[in-house]
Amino acid sequence: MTRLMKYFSEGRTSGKHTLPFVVILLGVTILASAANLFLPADSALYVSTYTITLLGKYLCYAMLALAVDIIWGYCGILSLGHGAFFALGGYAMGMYLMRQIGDRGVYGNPLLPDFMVFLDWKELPWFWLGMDHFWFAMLMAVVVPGLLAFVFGWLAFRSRVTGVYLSIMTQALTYALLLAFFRNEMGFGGNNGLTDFKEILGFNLQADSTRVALFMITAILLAVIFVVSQKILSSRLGKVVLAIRDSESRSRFIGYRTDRYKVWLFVYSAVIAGIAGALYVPQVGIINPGEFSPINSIEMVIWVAVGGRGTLIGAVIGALLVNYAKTRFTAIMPDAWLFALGAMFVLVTLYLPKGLMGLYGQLQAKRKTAMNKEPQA
Amino acid sequence: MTLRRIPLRRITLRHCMALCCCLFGLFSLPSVAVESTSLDPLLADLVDAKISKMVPILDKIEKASDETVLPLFRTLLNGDLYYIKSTKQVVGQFDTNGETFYKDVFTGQANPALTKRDVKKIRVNNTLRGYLRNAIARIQLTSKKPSVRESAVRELLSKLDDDTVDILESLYPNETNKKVKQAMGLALAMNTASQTQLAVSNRIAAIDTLADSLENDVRNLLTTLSRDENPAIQSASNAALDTIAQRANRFAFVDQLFFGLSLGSVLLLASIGLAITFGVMGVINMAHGEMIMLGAYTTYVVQLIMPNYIDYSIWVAIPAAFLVSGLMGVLIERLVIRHLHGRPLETLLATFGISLILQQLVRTIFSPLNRQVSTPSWMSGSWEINPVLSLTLNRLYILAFALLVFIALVIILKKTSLGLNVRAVSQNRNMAKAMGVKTNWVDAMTFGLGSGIAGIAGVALSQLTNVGPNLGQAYIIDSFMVVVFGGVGNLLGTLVAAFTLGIATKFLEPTTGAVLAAIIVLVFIILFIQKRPKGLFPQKGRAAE
Amino acid sequence: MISINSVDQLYGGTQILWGLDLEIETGSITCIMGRNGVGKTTLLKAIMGLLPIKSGEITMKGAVLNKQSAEKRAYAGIGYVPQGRDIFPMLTVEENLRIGLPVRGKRTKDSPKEIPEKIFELFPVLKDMLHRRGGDLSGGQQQQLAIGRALVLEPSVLILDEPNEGIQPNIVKQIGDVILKLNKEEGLTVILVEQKLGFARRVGKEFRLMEKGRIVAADKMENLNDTLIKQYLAV
Amino acid sequence: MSALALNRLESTREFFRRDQVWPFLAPEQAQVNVGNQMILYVEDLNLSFDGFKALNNLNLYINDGELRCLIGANGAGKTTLMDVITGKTQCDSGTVFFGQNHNLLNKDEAEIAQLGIGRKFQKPTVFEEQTVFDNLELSLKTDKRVLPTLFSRLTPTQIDRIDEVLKTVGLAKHRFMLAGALSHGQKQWLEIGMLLAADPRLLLIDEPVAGMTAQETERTAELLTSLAGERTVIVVEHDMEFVRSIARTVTVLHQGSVLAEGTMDQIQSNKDVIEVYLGEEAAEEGKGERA
Amino acid sequence: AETIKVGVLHSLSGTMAISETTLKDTVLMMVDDQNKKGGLLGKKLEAVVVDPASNWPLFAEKGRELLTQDKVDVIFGSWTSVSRKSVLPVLEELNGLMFYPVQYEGEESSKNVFYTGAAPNQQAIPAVDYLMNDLGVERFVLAGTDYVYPRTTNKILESYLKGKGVAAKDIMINYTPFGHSDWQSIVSDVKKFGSEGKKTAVVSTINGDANIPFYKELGNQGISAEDIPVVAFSVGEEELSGLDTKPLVGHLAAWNYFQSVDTPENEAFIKAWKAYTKNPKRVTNDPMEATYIGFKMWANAVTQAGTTDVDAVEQAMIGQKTPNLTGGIAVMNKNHHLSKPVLIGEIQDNGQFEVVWETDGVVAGDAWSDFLPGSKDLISDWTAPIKCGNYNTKTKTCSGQNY
Ligand SMILES: Nc1ncnc2c1ncn2[C@@H]1O[C@H](COP(=O)(O)OP(=O)(O)OP(=O)(O)O)[C@@H](O)[C@H]1O
Ligand SMILES: Nc1ncnc2c1ncn2[C@@H]1O[C@H](COP(=O)(O)OP(=O)(O)OP(=O)(O)O)[C@@H](O)[C@H]1O
Ligand SMILES: NC(N)=O
Ligand SMILES: [Mg+2]
Ligand SMILES: [Mg+2]
Repeated sequence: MTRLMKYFSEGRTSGKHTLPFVVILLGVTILASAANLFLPADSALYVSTYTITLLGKYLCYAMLALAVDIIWGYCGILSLGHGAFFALGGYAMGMYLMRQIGDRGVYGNPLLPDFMVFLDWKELPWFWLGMDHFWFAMLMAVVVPGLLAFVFGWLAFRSRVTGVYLSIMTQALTYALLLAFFRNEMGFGGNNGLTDFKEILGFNLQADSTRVALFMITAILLAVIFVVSQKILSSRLGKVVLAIRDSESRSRFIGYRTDRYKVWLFVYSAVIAGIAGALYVPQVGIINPGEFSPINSIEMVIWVAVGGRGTLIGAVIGALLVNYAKTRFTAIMPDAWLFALGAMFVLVTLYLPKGLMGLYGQLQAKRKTAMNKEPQA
Repeated sequence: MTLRRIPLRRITLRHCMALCCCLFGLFSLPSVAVESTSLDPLLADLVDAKISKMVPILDKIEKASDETVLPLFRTLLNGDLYYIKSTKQVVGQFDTNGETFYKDVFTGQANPALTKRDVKKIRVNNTLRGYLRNAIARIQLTSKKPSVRESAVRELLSKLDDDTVDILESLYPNETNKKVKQAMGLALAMNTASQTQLAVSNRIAAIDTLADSLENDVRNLLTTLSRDENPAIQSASNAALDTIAQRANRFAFVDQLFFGLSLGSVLLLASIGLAITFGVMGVINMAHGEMIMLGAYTTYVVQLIMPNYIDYSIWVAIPAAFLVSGLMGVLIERLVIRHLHGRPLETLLATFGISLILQQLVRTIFSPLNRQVSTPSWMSGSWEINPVLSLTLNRLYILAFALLVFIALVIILKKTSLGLNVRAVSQNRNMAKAMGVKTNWVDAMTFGLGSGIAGIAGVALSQLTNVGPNLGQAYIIDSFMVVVFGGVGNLLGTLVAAFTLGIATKFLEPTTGAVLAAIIVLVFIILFIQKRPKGLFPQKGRAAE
Repeated sequence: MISINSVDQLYGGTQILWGLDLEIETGSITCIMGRNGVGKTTLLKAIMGLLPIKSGEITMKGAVLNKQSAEKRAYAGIGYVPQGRDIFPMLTVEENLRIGLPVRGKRTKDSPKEIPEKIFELFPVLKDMLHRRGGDLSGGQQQQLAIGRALVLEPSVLILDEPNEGIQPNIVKQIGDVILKLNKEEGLTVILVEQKLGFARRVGKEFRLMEKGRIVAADKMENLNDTLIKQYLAV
Repeated sequence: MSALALNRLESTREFFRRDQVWPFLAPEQAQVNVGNQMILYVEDLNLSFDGFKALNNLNLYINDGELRCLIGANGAGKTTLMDVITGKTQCDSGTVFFGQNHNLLNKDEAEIAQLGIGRKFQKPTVFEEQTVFDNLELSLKTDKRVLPTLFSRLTPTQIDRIDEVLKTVGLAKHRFMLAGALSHGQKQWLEIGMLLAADPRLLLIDEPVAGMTAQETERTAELLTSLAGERTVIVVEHDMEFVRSIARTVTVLHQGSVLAEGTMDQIQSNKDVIEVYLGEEAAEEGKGERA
Repeated sequence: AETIKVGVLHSLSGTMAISETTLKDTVLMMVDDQNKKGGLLGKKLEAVVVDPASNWPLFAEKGRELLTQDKVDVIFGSWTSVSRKSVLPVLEELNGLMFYPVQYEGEESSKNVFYTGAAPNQQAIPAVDYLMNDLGVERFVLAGTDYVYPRTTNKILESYLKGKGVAAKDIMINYTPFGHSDWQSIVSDVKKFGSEGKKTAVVSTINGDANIPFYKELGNQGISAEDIPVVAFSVGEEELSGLDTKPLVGHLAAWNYFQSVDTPENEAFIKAWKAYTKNPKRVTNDPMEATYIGFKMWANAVTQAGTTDVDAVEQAMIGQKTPNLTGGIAVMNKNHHLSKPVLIGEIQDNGQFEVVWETDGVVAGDAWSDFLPGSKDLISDWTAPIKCGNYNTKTKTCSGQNY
């Protein structure tokens, strides 16, 4: 029985990484923020606003990677369209920020965003109504991706669309949205998207303090989502999800309505992606249809694979690492960074089949066996 | 202004032979000794004239001579007419085997002493080109070749000025060739119909005969006539227009169908290699597009190597592209994919990395700019079935080519042991080994085959679109869509899916526009997959679960 | 024919076979028995070359097989009927059988293009199902297909891992007869893993008992007594 | 976690225990009407695959608490029948009722499983990437809807139950092993264990003793016999010895319909059965042993 | 700092690399050249190149990186409007300075950006004037890629054409997705539209990769320039270098620069470029000239201001004059747009353009179109007393300024 309890306290899906992760994440966040706000710019420890914004962006990507990992790593649903949920969340936030511009737009129109003025639109389309209220917009940032995920998932999982069929359909979904959002008629600013934001909840988006606050909020939400997801996945529901990944039909034969599990997990994941998108937009300052591009969605999957799918921490690490590498590579070797990135993907797949976390696991196992052996010898 | 056809581009099968002979004759066998001296002052004027003042001079030249002036007009039309700076004498510039040299336009006598420095180009613009075409046509009305005469008449339909009509009237009674006579009749009928001073009954009779024609010029004329003061003319014209519209619509449908088939053939070519690497082997091959790209670049390199044999370059490019992409495929398989057996999702990651590397590789080697791939002359132009229906030759060839590749592939997979072995390996690698299947070899060959076919697709695509580092990215999504829509692992499914999507898109486009059509097709696929979760041709049975 | 000398084998970190020795005589029918999970299947896979061994040596007619791939071993004359059938589910029955034809061609030198008729004589149901997908067959039919497929190879050594699983009684009997007949007429060497004593007794000439990855008893089949059975086969 | 938080969690959990908080939302008890002593009605079942009749006007009635053996030649349609009963395969025509009130043909696999019909597959299927323990936990008879599953927690009784099952199937030592690493026979046992943990009303067991040693076969026989009575068991097996040791009524399928039904002795002397299935010898053997 | 840093913000990978890599090289060449002349203010210039990888948000991030990490004094960058829109808030926040060298839809004027490419009135409007006046075109097909630049340009043109008495049914508008590659039906539609009796032309705002298949299809369906001329705003020498232009001879493009223009400045520039790229076949194009002009003006302005301080340079920029490569003098106006000549060229079989028409003098770039209802009353003037990019001449107010 004690062994059993031990198993439950440190079992496979249990959150032994959770506490260190949350501590490190929040610790780094607070330190970086303080360094940015309170240290003089010429101090050696000063963290520039550029870095803060960059970190904030990485954390959004980490959140997005979590979303992808939850359904891919744990439930085996490879979504090649998660960028769509991310972008929809982003658009909701973008619409709110756009409305906040008010009459400070280039045409000085108090009601209409600039792009509508120059397309000669006379009134706000219905789907823009209410987006000037922060909470309503934030609600939309989770409801719209969630609803899309629900409808899509409900259709697809109920019809038992699985495997590559599902993956390619998610890709088709995001691709269709990409084309649609490019159209000026859609009322989302076409290719230029939404940009030139001024303030959020009355705080100047340009101000360092606002940027730091956004960064901290992102970190906190990431921590919360991480912990909640960890809890969900280590509950029995998490086991069912793994069972579905293993053998969906067997799960049905022991009485689980797998389609419902998949739908809800998909919705959950889409909502996380939506939140990530909503946090991303004020920090990078623009949202446009490019975020729907299928390549983006594929990249997300790759972050997760690099970090190690099926572990939440792996997804986060993968997202941070790949994006950091991208930032560095594009600056160090602008002409050749794709070689480096491509090679990194290939090498990780070949030599780290379970991603970086798999490597960590192997090292752990080695250390354990080494430790176990010593006393015997 | 209406649409005229350009003789060179208008290759009806009938005309093709005749034209070739004609051109051959013009450039290499100047059979007529020309009294060019009479033209010399005019030519001197021409050399000095500003572009906007050239038409009257050309007019004089045309009047002052006969068929013998054709080479001059042609050379000018092609922008190859130069004059020697010192003497103001005109010469034609010719390119043979990459070398430029100059010939007397009339005698064809080469003038090896001239270099680029000695000559200056006589400029032409669109107005002038339009004029030249008509002039050439007028001259050709008396050509010995009936086919040349016919196209000359048709060329002139839109420019029926009094002069032309006079010439036609004088030529008409003596014309012996039925087709030419018909064309001339048409022109004269058009003239009759538009002459307001003629008797209404004559005009109506003329209009009635026009109803048989699909020529644009005729329709333009009828449209004008349908606004004629005389109600009888109006209704006759409208009736004629209706008849024409009905026929034209039928052809428009065929046209659209052809567009659909053509788009389908492109999709088929792009996805067929993937149907093997992904569909049969189960490798989520994100580098598939780059295999296509390599094929296209191979075409470019082949043309670079043999710039004087563009017409034959394709025949070298096809096997070369197959080899280049195929070998690259084998290399990738041996170095990477081989280690990922049983981990299909990881192949996505690795091949994505490979695709980035390959893209950057061509960017580094060939620059990020698009490369120019020329179309062989036998592939350019279109096959004009009638004035409203013409099929572009390159698309026609590509359609046939796609089907050929497909059939060849089916035969390879059905008739050799490779097809059976690869399926066995993909279903149970270990057991296949235990049955003596050389799995390593099979893997390499299959991946090589799929990649090689992608390379061949690249050759075809180089004829239609840009050859640049992004070429592959443009097709990868479509390719996956086609394979999945057709049903993974089913070649026939890929074929049907490609053509279905192609035709659907092309029938939607006119009403919805290209963007919405693309969206609608995507949504359709998503919904369709709900109905048939395993594509058009699903793998059925217990084992498929 | 085949000799196995102190073979060790591991799955990840756990060792399954421990210095296992086994000698298979040409023309023998050796029946390997043991409880679930003692490593019988593992042993057979190692012989077939589907699992790498950590140490030790496997030789066939004196030639060392260790480094040879499974397909080479198939060409060398080993036929394998795996536990769980492992037929190719999306191939038709005919295609399942055809897979082995190239090997057969090499081995019999008469390069037959057709599936030998005797397979259908043995398992007539396969003829009826020729164009059905392997995966659609019933369990027993699949098992018959798996045996037939191995026989196409014209092997000199036939490895059978619980070949009667899920097969109807009259065909079980028939399979026994076939094994005996091939052994007698063509000198086929047979390695058989079998749990059902009746069948093992009827067909096997030798027995080997396994426990925890080792051979713990070996003798002629007549000498398989209740003590041994109690000791090594009972739960 | 602090006591407060634990408290919170506890009360949240309490809140979501629908059976108590919202009684009207409590899962509908899968009442099976077993009037007529009959638990499974299979009538006029037809199913063909591309023209091949896998099931042909099949009629089968199973009494509540019965242990029924289903035998028949390879390809007779036994597994297919189970596929139809458990909702895996759609039939062309016919009716299948569980008790008098549950029409199984318009239910999906999960609903059928929740009604209390458990199945063991011919080829053992377990969750390979989960531990033996988790495999069993997942199979427990619990509320299997999404939210209850999310907030459910292993109770000590459930742990004991799993332990018990582990012991019964002899996998106690392998509790934390990944199921994928089990040998074939062990997987068979695990699957039987999963069936036990689910505590179903009707068990459909396809070839349970394939790959088992004689002694294990015996144990399985005992196990199945002990299950019958409270539960209804349908077993498909080709091992005649095993069938003989458990069977009361035996049904023989042939080419998709019932060829014979009766006691083991009747079956063994049935000419048709001998011809298409048993073979002279097996029949003789069996009789001999009995005699 | 001991050097003056010049940031280069052009995509070197992704879909826009095709166009933008050239501009990166142009800037590098100019920097080299300037350094050979001894740099500026006695300091060497140092180029800092980053790759925003055709990813729009990355333009903002990389822009911030250039300004805050690398502390560059000026940025040359962007091609697509969306990338400019993305980096714009960063420029305004950090008071950076950017030169944008590509023709665009207008409707913008930022204190921190100098627009050296053409505004619609420097390209589109003269082009349709030419079509109507010189070629007698009466029907127009406005074909474009489905995004803001074509949409806006077409809106402007539509309103302009209608003002000139062109009936709605004589205007056909068609949009296609980015990278559209199957032009069969559209070209065939154009052909039909063009064969209804009136002289027709296509005004193409088709962008980037889609052009090559478009022109190939035109050639194959036998639409010659005399039948239906196509005048393009996004097709230059660079794009043509990926094409066999023989079937396209006579189609048109409107730009402020063509490589073929015969002036000593241009000859020198081309020579330098070919030498710099070590490729005798490399071509030059309009955005390169725009980069060239921008760079020259910036260098002059820095010299004049004696500092690289953005505010000082910004003011010094206004009124800067630099010879165009095509002759004449480019002037930087108060609205941060240039006055430049407009040229129309016909495609030649050697991949070059032959100028067939040009404006008499230079045309001043208009930040706010006179043909859009929203911007009719707006002007931009960065000199005192207005000092505003969006100044409403009716209400006398200045809106939407972030500096
Ligand atoms: N893929 C694997 N990974 C890890 N361990 C494995 C794997 N396959 C088998 N094992 C372990 O190896 C041991 C031997 O397995 P094997 O399949 O050889 O047994 P067996 O003797 O054939 O049993 P059975 O009679 O049940 O078929 C078992 O204890 C099993 O747990
Ligand atoms: N999806 C399918 N497609 C085609 N044929 C099928 C399919 N499923 C089953 N069959 C056929 O139906 C018949 C009945 O199969 P089933 O598996 O029910 O037999 P079984 O009685 O269980 O035999 P066994 O004792 O060998 O397991 C077999 O001949 C099989 O080939
Ligand atoms: N500004 C442009 N061409 O996008
Ligand atoms: Mg075994
Ligand atoms: Mg069965």
